[in-house]
Amino acid sequence: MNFSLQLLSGLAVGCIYSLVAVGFSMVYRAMGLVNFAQGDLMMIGAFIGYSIIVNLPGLPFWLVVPLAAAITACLGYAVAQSALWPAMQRGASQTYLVLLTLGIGIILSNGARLVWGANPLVYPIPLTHETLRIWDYPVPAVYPFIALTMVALIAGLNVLFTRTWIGLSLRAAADDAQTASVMGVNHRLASAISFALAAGIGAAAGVLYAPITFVSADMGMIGIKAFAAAVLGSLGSIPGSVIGGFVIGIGETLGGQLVSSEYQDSLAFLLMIGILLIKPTGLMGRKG
Amino acid sequence: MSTIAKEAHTASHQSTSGVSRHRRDWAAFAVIVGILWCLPLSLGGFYLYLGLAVAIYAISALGLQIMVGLAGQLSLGHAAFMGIGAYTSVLLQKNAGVPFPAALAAAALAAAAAGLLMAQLIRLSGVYFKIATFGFGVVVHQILSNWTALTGGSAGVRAIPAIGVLGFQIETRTGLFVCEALTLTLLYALLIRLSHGKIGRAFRALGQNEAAARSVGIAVARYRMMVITLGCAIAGIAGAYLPHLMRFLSPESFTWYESLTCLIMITLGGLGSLPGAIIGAAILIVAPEYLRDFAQYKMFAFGILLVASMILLPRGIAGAGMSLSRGKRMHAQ
Amino acid sequence: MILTRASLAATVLLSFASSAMAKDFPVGFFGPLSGPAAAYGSESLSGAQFALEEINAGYLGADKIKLIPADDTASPGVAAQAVQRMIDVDDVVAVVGGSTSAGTAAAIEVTKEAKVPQLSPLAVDSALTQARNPWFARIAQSSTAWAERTAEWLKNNKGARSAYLLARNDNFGVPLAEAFERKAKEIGLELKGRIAYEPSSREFKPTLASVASANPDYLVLWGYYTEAGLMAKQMAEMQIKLPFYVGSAIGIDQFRDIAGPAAEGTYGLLYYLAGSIETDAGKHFVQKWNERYHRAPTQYEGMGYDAMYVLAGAMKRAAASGGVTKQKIRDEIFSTREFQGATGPITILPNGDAERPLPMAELVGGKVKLDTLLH
Amino acid sequence: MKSSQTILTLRGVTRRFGGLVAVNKLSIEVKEASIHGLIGPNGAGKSTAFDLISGLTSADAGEIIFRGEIVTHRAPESRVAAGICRTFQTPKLFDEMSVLDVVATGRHLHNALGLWGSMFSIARKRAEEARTISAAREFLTTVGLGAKADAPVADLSYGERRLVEIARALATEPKLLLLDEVTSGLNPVETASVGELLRELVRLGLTIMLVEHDMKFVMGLCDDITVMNYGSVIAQGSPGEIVQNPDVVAAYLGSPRDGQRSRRSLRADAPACP
Repeated sequence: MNFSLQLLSGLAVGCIYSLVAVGFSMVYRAMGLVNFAQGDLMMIGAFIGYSIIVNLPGLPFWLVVPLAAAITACLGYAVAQSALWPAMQRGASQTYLVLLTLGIGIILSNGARLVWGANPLVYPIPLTHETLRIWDYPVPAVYPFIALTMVALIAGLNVLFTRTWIGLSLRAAADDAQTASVMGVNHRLASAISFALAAGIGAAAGVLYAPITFVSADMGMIGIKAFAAAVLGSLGSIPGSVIGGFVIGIGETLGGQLVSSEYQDSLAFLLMIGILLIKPTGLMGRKG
Repeated sequence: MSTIAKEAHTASHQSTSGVSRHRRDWAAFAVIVGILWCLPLSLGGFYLYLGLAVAIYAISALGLQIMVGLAGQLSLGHAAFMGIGAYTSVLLQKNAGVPFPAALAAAALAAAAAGLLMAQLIRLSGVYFKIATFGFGVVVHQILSNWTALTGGSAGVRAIPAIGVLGFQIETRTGLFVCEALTLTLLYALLIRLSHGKIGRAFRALGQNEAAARSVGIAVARYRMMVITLGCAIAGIAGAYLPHLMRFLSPESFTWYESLTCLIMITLGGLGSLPGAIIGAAILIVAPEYLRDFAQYKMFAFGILLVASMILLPRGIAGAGMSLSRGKRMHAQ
Repeated sequence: MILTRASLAATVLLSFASSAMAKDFPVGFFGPLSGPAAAYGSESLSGAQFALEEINAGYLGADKIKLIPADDTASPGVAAQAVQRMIDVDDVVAVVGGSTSAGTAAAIEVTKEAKVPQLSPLAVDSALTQARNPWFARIAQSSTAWAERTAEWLKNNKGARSAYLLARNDNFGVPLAEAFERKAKEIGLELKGRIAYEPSSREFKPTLASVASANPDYLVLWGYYTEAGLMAKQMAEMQIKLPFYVGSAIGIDQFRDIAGPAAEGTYGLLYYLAGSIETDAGKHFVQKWNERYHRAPTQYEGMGYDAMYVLAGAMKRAAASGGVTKQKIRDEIFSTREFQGATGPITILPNGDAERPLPMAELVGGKVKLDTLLH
Repeated sequence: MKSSQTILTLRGVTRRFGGLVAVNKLSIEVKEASIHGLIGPNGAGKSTAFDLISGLTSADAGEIIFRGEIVTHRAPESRVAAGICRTFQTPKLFDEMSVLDVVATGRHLHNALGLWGSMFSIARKRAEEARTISAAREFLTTVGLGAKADAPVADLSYGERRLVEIARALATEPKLLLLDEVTSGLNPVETASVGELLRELVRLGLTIMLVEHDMKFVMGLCDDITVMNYGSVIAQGSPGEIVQNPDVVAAYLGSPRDGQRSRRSLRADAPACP
């Protein structure tokens, strides 16, 4: 009983890590960029979700998620167009780009603290504290939302990447920017759209995570663990990111009990370093 | 008219490289070291305290600068190595009665060894290295907090002994400052010398294009190890001074935020510039003291400062200063 | 011309003379005003400022206190630097602070060196008063006292036979857990287990599962309100029903928000609970605060208020017995006996710790209800 | 040419990427002080061959012998020390250095001072640095860019970047110079002067290997040519023999029917479309 409950919450947290990790991977593929602001975009999404709930009481939760995601995606689009693209066009080094995204992350998290305050916020909706009973198991009411969103987003991304012209050009741009530009794809637009999509997915993860815990400006630190998830599942691989998220989510939940809760924070990174030592390109890496 | 323009042209070119670049670096050295020695000592009091803090973070930033700015090895766990240096030095002085100079050397060695371990253990390149350095920082912080028997755990270490050099006990702030400023001056000079020769060029080549560096015979893996070890050793030296300033040592001084602050210092000052690292450290330590009323905006302002300086001054304050002085010289001609 | 110069000189002299009669004493305040721990610093600061308005309206005669606040972001390095600056630049006669144990631990080394009296409203780590700094005192209960009262109350008032201990792994949680464990052994309260968790943890289900399988009478937590809230919530999700002691978290709104209905029935020993102090000073404070803010003061606001008053009281006595010097202020702080504060009568012990009544409370119907006032 | 001693031998060198065989049993002999061209359509494995010779990738099978020594699995830096140096398809310089500094990096292996030496031995360091700088200036002058020594790399034109890259490679004092598409992006005048330069270098005893798409340039310059297609050698010989080789005409220049298309790809190096 307890074991399956823990497994379930490991899966739920794993879903959150997965979604943020997918965002990391998308941006990495489309722009060759390690986006350290991804976790902070998730945090902003969660805060925007809070403002939506407070200002539009009665709006069903399944509408709050896409709405917050859309608003955050717009923010992501603006960030990509105004700050990241000029630097990339100048051919700035990886170091420079990583520092730039770190800076954007600092602005987002401390800006959020100024806008929404330093105290943690809790979504004032019943969902936050409700528990469902599924086959006699108590399940927090938000878990079905997480599972549904996860499935919908992964399916949606799959359709987007394989069936639509946007996805095809994004993939082309991601695989070979030069070829893509010959083929007439606007790399700048493709990059910005990828970044915006990643921000939106991150925001969805933030809104879904909020009812499990609370929203606070330092929530972006979850993003760093999600980054470990993306890396251990092979950065740039969408299925790899999903698997990586589950590995870290479940690993933390079960590992925290097996090892020692004092070192729970290190666990994600030790898992990552361990897996990379065995398989240097991650679980789903193509080259061995 | 045309000859003047031509002269101006060659002058501007000469200032960008070769012997005159060396001269320029030493001129910057003279100015910065001059300010370092004169300002805090003559103003005294709290300015001396600020000078102590600036000197420590300037040393640490220099170490990070050669790693990140020069050789392109982005480390997100720099504070961890300061922590290793701080604990090594304090525990040796306190528990084994080791004199400060030896403890300082041990701090540098311990941090260098940890850096080497990180670089060896995580023999990863690019993206993987970056996230691994972050993870390393987290792990070190957790060890410092949890290995209570050795480090005193999260309660920290107090009653830090005074620095003893050759039998003298340095108990005044001035004395401590002289030690720190000497260390900083010496390290800065050595790093300038290093940056001018073969090794410095190899570091820069490694940071700017790894494949090209390899193509001219630079043993990339070896130089990467070298620069990481060196950068971490310098962080260890900075760390060894920190508890003597604060008279207290706690793992909370070596968190991710401290690592981030060091990164902001070198970026704001100018990636790849040694004087930039020192200027950046001075700004990030001193500025908040004069903006105390806006304390809650501090990190927000740092973020804005970081992004704005990267977009507007890609070469940082040091780079902007250099091109400004070059422009002036052209006008003067 | 000469005349005007002379009159100018006279004015200057006069202003000097008047300032010699009525002095502005600079007093420093530090605590986290930004960052995740901001609530502790900013609430105790607003309590201190509230007290200051009353004090500057004649409590010290013509003298006034000028409060110089600084943000330490709960970081030891920043705290040390901020306090150093107050002493060096602002020449403060005393320092009120800090609000977290880590920041305070760094600051006491500075005040010790500079020989400036320091009075902390909130820091509880018992190591602070064992650091042999004769200049440091606090009105907050030491972690030892806090944990011991709790253990005794569990055993004697609640008839508990066993407890399980969870502690935030930092110098707030660990000393409390250690003191609790010692006392529990002494009075024969069985400890079924003790787990320290990382301050950034948000997933406690594995830990709570271990707790549940040990089946203690009480679960005792020494941690921050965010963790307390999440634990209560996750226990409810896992359908673990255990009496839960959460320390001072019970008095914090965000704890109740995060835990939701699961907060009901939790216990906590607070720094201070508005309405629990029946003295004149206690009633006066709550009434005045209500008039101004239309709500009851929080525990940290109460502590900030009293810290300011204990210091002002010491300064008043110092002024009466010769002069307000740092040494004198220090001596008078340490001779504080039964000072009638808003949070109860306060006595400062020779080692700098305080004796003060502590309210044990229970959350009933969403309201914090006094269970017992522990003396 | 007067010397016909072999300086580089490739024997059955193979390199696979996953299922793809990028280079298949490649065997080449390069004569000392000659210019050897390596040509073939896109994806023929020419650049991989250069990577194998310079050590940027390692061979799965076969042997690479340079001046009598087996270097198949040596690290790139040790091959530079042995005398192999290369340039890249798109010039890879150090974008934040001055031109002179870029060329000075080529002197890396000719300098002896290590970490401690660079910091502590003042006189030796000064002498070494002076030698390095004057040597770098000399090599810059060789490629005709002496006047640009102090310019930042960022200010250079594309053609100048190529020349700086060559100067940097020359500064390592190689015995064998590998030039990857040295004329692409150059105008006819620049191409001609590069041709002149290469001839002069060979006259001084250097051996050069070229990967090239400009057929006129290759045919006019090379002593020997190896033609690759799909990772394998399809022809080897003098320019005269290559032009008349029917396999080359069929595979590389394309059959007369679709000659138009292939000829274009041969010159302009259009991107490989899937």
